Amino acid sequence: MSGVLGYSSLFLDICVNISLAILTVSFFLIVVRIVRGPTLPDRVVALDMLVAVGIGFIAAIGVQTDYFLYVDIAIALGLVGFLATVAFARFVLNRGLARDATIVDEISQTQTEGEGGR
Amino acid sequence: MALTGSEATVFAVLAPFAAALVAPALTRLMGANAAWPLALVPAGIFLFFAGLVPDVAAGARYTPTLEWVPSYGVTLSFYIDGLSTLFALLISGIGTFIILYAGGYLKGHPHQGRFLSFLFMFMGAMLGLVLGNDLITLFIFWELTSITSFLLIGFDHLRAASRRAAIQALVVTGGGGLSLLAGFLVIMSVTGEASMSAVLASGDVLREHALYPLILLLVLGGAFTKSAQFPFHFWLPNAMEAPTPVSAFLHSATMVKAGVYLLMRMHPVLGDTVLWTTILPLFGGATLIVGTLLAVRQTDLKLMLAYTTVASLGLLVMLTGTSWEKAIEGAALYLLAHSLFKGALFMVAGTIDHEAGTRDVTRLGGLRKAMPITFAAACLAALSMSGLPPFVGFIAKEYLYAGIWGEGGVPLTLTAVAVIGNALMLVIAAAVAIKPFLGPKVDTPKHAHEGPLLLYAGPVVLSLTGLAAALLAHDTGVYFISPVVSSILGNQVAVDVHLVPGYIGAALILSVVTVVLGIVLFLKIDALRDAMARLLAAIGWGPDKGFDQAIAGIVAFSGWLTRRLQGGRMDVYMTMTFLVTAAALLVPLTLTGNWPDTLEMPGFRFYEWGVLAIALSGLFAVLVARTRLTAIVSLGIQGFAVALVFMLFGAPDLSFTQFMVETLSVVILALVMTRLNLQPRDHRPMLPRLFHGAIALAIGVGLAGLLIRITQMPFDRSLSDFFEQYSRTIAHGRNIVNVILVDFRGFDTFGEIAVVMLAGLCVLALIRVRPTKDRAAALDHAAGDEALQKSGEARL
Amino acid sequence: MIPVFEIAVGVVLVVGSIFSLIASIGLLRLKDVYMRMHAGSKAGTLGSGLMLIALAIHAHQIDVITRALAGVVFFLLTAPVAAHLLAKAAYEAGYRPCSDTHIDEMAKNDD
Amino acid sequence: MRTIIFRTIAPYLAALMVLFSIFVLLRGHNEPGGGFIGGLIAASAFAIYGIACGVAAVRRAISLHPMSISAAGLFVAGLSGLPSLFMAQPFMTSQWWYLNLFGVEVPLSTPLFFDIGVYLVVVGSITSIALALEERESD
Amino acid sequence: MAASNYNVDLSLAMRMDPVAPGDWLLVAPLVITVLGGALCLMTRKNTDAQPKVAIIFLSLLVAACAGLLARVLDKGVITMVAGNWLPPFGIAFTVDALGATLALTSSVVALAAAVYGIGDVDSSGRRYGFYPFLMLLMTGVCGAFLTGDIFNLYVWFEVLLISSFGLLVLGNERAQLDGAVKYALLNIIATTLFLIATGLLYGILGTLNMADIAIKAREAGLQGPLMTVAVLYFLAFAMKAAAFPVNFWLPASYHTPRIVIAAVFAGLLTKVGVYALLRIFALLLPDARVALADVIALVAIATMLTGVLGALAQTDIRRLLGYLVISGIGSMLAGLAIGTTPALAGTIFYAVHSILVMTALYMAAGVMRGLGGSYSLRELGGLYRASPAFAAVFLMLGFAVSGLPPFSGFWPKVLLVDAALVGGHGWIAASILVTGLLTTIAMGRVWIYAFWRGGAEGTADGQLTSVLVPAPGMTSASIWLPIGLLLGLVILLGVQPEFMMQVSGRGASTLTEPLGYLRSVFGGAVQ
Amino acid sequence: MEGVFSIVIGIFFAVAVYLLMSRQLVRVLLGIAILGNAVNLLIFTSGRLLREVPPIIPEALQVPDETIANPLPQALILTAIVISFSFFAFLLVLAFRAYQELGTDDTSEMRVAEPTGETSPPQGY
Amino acid sequence: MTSLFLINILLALAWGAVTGSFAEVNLLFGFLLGTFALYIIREQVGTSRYTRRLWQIVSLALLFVYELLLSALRVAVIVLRPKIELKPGIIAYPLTVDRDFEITMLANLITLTPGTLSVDVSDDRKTLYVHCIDVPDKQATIDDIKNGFERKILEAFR
Ligand code: NA
Ligand code: NA
Repeated sequence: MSGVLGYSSLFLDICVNISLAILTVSFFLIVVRIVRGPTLPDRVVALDMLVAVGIGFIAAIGVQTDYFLYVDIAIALGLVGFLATVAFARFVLNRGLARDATIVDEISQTQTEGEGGR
Repeated sequence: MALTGSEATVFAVLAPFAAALVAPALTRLMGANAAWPLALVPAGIFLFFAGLVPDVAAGARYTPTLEWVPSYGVTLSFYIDGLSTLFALLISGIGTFIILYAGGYLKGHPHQGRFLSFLFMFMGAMLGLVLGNDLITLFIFWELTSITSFLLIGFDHLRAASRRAAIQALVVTGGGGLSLLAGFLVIMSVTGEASMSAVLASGDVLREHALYPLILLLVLGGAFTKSAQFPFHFWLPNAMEAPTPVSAFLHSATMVKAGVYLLMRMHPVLGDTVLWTTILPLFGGATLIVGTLLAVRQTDLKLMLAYTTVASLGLLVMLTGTSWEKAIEGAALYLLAHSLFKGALFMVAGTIDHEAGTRDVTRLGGLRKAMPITFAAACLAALSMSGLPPFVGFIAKEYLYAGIWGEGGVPLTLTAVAVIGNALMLVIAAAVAIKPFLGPKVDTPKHAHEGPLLLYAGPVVLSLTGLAAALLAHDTGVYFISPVVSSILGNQVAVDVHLVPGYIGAALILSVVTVVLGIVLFLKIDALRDAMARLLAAIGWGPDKGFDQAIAGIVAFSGWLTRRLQGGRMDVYMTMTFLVTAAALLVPLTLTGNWPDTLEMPGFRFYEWGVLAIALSGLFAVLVARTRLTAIVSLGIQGFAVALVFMLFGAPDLSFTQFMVETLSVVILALVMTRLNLQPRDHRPMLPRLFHGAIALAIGVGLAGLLIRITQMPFDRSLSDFFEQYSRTIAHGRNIVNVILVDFRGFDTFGEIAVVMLAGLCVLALIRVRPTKDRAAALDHAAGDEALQKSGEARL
Repeated sequence: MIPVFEIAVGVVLVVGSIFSLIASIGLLRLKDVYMRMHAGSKAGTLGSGLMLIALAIHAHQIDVITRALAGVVFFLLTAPVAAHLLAKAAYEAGYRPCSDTHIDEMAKNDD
Repeated sequence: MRTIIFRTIAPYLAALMVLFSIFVLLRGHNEPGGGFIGGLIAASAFAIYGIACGVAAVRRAISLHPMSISAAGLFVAGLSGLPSLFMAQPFMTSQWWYLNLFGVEVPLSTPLFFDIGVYLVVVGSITSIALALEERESD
Repeated sequence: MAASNYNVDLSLAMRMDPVAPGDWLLVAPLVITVLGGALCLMTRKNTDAQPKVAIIFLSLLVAACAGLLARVLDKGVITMVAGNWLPPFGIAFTVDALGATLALTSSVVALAAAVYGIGDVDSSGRRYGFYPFLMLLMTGVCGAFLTGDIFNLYVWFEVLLISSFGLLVLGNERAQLDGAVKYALLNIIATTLFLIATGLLYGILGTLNMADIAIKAREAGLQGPLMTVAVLYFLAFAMKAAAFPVNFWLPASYHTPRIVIAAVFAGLLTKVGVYALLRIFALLLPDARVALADVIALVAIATMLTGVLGALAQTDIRRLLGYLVISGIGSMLAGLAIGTTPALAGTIFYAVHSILVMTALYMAAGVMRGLGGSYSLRELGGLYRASPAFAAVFLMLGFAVSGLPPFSGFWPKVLLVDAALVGGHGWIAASILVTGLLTTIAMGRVWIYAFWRGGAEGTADGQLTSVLVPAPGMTSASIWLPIGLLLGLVILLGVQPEFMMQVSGRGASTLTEPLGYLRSVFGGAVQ
Repeated sequence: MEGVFSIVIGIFFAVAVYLLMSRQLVRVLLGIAILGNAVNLLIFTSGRLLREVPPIIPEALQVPDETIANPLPQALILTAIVISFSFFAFLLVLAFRAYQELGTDDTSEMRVAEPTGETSPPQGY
Repeated sequence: MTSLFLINILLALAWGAVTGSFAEVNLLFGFLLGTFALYIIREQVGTSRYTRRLWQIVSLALLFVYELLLSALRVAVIVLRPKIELKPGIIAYPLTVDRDFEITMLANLITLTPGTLSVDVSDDRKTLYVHCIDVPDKQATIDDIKNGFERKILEAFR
């Protein structure tokens, strides 16, 4: 019994580390998207993703440390993450309607490049 | 404090201030006639001090004292001896007639009450100055004379010349006052005494102290400016912008003598050194010559008198500066004489101006018939000024010649200076007192006739006093001159004063020479005047002009400097601030040798490295963002990473809050940015970019180094141990951080929520309150933006 | 701690994180913002939801489980709304789908 | 952003968030949370509600002016420090009362009231900021 | 205190003896202003009631501060720890003569401003927080003066800072917003530096209580990084105090808000910075003060001179006054540079004087605007004829700020020059004196242009051209009472300075001989 | 651990300061936000670091039985975060209003309070 | 409906307050108790359908999860392909449902459906614009939705 217990704990430990590693990689991919853009909505989508992955990260850390109080943090992050996305959506919309120079630039650039950008 | 005897001095000093309060109301009530009851105040003061004269002459010294600022050792104390008594008598005595004269001179003037009030304040200040024993008290009255004379000189304030003269007097005498303050403070610290009487008793302490030159220079700075010594003489003639009663009082009899008073007062402890006997005669002599020469050049009666006042002050300083007993006797006599004749002559000049409408000597003549009493008074005063018998001016001149001549050597120069000066003085006396009255009648702007009693009472009494003082020479000597000389010399002496010289000595010969020279010069006065005018034109510059240039220079310089320092550009302010910050970090770190020398490699887990790397890449993203919109979105990354850091290092509450706050910051940023219409690109030229980068790097390096150094030191965790110990056991909370927030350190939170509330209110005030004007233009700018957004909202 | 639960937690965690990774890759590889939203709102939400469930299983406490489940429900509720708002905003702001997009029926009644 | 989709779902979200915020407030003394975080969550709820359904709806929902709520919070927090005056103890010394409600012991304490004050201040202030930014001119 | 279910010796964590009701005066200023401010805000729509509420509460504040000062003079330094936790664990409020005096002076100024605000602040200004801002500004100011905890000091700094932001932008005129941007950003940098230094200090000493810091810093010496932290503190508070060369924020903003607000700012804000410098460098880190004495002296001299020269360069009276505020800060720093008890007493006296006179001068500037229609020295004129009484008021204030007797500015100047000369700091003494002279020139220029001259620039000699139509309300008691009150104090301090001398001396000696302060916090065991 | 943290914090400060010296108000505000984080991390590190042991006493205990993360800096930072958040919100809105009224977010063009080309002070008497 | 839900929540809170524990289990218990209470008084307040609705909401939530799982897998398949060749498009979907709640439900479900994302609802609420990550045949996609989610929603809520 204790042997199985030991192995399962080790398995969990490895799994947590694997998932933390994967999430760290995800973080970097998302950051790359935020830096590269090329458009404002792209960055906002990436930021939204960052929050989602962050929630996963918190959960993984919670499993690793046995501190379950991190659940609340994850929930709160989800809540305000949504609010942020909403606010950014509004932001994009209003700036676009106001013909913001930055956004106009971005749109004309993506059009000349012929695609949404890479 | 008794109402009689020396103890009542404080009332004598404060009485004029009380009168100053009453004067405006009384004047409103009684008009010009208010001068009569008001004059009772100085008259009473005069009588009070007159009552002290016999005792003082007998050698009595009084130091009536009142507690004032005990914790700083300042008392309201007065020093009554021969010198201060004579001054007090002159101030109150002449003051009585000045008040009367002012009543007549400014009759019907809408601000006569205010004027009298100023005069009284000045009188009180002057009394406090000459009587002051405590050095700080003395200084306060000293400055008060500057302040009140500022108001008096600028009385005719609609004229630029008055304003200029007033501020000039304030700046010159006030500036000198600051020098005097420093001098007094050094004297106090050197002697350990706070009162004049105690300092005077300190003997050679000051003279032998290493700081003596400094002390002397500081005191002279005060005395020379106040007494208009060359090259600070220029403010005095300009002060003639003041109404004539002021000129008569301040600029002849009293205030300008404050400097002389101070020199005489401190002679026992500061005088009779090489420095003293070099500087004072030098400047005094120069002032005498400059003053008389400039006086000759004038045609305005008041200006002529003013310059002779300068000259007389120079003479007094010169005499005091010799430290010779005989010369000082002469100085004492001349002090008395000058006050009497100059006060009288100024009033005469004022009366002429008042009655004839002009003070220009070239436009006056033949007034003797129209103004006989004034003419008589003028003659008497002028004779005294000319140093002719039987007036006190004559005695003074005899004594001072005797004083200088008697010593031989260098005095030859001084004697020459004195003779020339006195001769020119005679010229002026003749020009002022005789020229307007004699000769054919000249048409004047106003039809001249004798002024009222209020106007001629002063000149008559003062000039007669000059005569009486000479006729009663012996008593003058016993009651006034001997006590004064005793004070100046610091030991009891008896001066025997005679109207008729008991010898045919050098002094008499010099007097004769003076008179002859004077008459010759008077006959050549026009030529002399032209010569002076040409000379001055050739020089083309003087301290008076220099004053204007100095003020203009200071103002222009300050404008230039301030525009450099406060250029109005925020980025420059920031850069400067951070430059200083960088220095504040790097310099002490380097000087105290506190840069860390080791850096241990931490056992971070890979995801911890990862989170730090994300934080840095977030910073990088903000830095490289080409548009502000991109930068804003990128800002989220580092805040997010910081929250993860808090979570990984045992701070769930922090992490919680950081997530919330960071997101809400971005939300508010987005809500705000929604309405900003920005130009996309950020242009910062390369050079500033490098410069800013260097500063930023320096601050980063400094703080990092400091933090590494600090965290390498052992740490005292006792506060947190306490919190851990009692968080649950006493404060009933398992979340220690929260218990700290609401209990252990609840006060911080108290302030913190006040900040939160205020921030909300600030934002409300910012958004809701709209400016009253300039609004349309500003709104125009944002209007297109707003309109588009409104249409956008409708569609959502 | 029952070993089955530990293994389940481990598996769910890894699966969840893999979904997150896929979403991130999608975010990086897909061509325009609308397509990237597909990745984020589906794989991303699922990934974080699964991991939160893993934590709930691991916690073994009913209050944590209910909270974690409430959190998951919340994400499911918000994710599509967020995607919708963002897509709509991007479109109305003028960002057009990439050139591969062969149908755009929103463009027709745009004006 | 008054799309049907958002407008329909926002009230539920907001209600849930307010509930969650109160939960976070009340357990703050023992677990992560407390008045500040709770207040922020509640303010976020009102922000979402406001963005979706308009500022007027939020104002109706909270009926008081948010700054008044904030001020009331500060007032409550200030008052919570005063009871110790009557116990000859310094300002803000915590006082605990154990009320018996229907057989259940409910601990009430001045730190709790203080934390509630914090909560109200934060809700009021942040909501006020969000609403002020949301709406244009008029009051 | 409820019974604990865990056996714990309460006396190890808390003070067990009852607290005298009089000690509650320590926190009374905060409680009064916070509750009053909250009350004002809760009734913010009732714009007529607000001034009354504010004046009642601020009068209470003045009474509380006066009572506190009396108690301190009677009993020496007193301490109260919020929450009853033993120091250094709880936040101690420790008040000595320095803190109590400054709190009292500030509260008088606030009361004056509240009264002046009746006429100067319109209903929109009231509705959007003038009175709550003013009262909570006083919370911050009093909290800063009274607290004995360095982090708590930071919190009160922030309270007063955010209140000042609110006051500064009230009205939203374009210049206000421009000024506020600079004011806010630079001040936030300053408080951030303060916070950085405090965090680092905690990292070094492991404590936040001021008395505890004083003890531990004396043990630690300056060998380690403490010196650098001290320099950071100096920079932070020098910025707050608007010392050269980090005072950009003040001239950029002080002339922009409503005049009553500028008056409060001129009186209070910079002095809190000076107070913090005194507290930190005289009490907490005296070794650092000695090490930095020359730097402080240099900063002091530069501040004095650049300040007064700045004043000479101005056309706008408000900006001129702003530079005079800066110049005064230089004089106060001079006392810190000298560092002896008399010098510090001079600084304290000067601070009190400066609070009163600068506030009164700004209020007077408001009257000048009301009478003459402008703040510009080019456009003003004829005020002497327009209102001789006001002219007298202004003249006295002008002499007071120039340090001339018999007004409040004279005594601190004498104290400082005296201390400088005794301490061998000739340059400081000379600078103070020269600054006094230049200030006289600056104020003299204001006087001759705005008051004596017959009208605006270019008025013919001897002519009275300005047509003076006083703005409405210029005769109301709400304008004259506060100015009269402040002027009365300015004169009183000049004519009867003994009380202030004693108090300053007490405050200064607590700084230089801190045993009483330390014992008040930790009891008699402190050596 | 603290050493590496310190370097990261140094970079935070450097970036914040660099942004603060910018002429665009928006970037300055971003600098303020980063500066706040930098300071919080500095205080956090200054109180020494400890991995993963939150200062929360387990249900079963009265006092912690192991070394826990230093709670005091956390409480200080919480206060600081709240304050800097409040200030940030204010600054944002201030920048917005300044932009509205002054028509720019370039601080070097904000010259209403201190106008360019100020005339020299009055001279004469 | 909404008001009843809020009343139910209030009841749950009241329960929490009364029992002195705001632990979520307790609140959940309180919520259930409240539901029961509302069920008891259904005749007075007309809550007969409330409890049934509640169950349908829960079942729809489960549907969400299921669709989400499928969708995520689909995305995974797409993005992990070495070369991504897609024919994305935005199509106009004619709505049958017309109530806010139903439209919202449908839109959200569509977003979580493989390869589709609701972009907007037309002002007249007749059209739902859907972005499809790969839409070789427009009508097939529309039919999928018509017969899938929309029908289920109509069944559940009508
Ligand atoms: Na989300
Ligand atoms: Na999502």
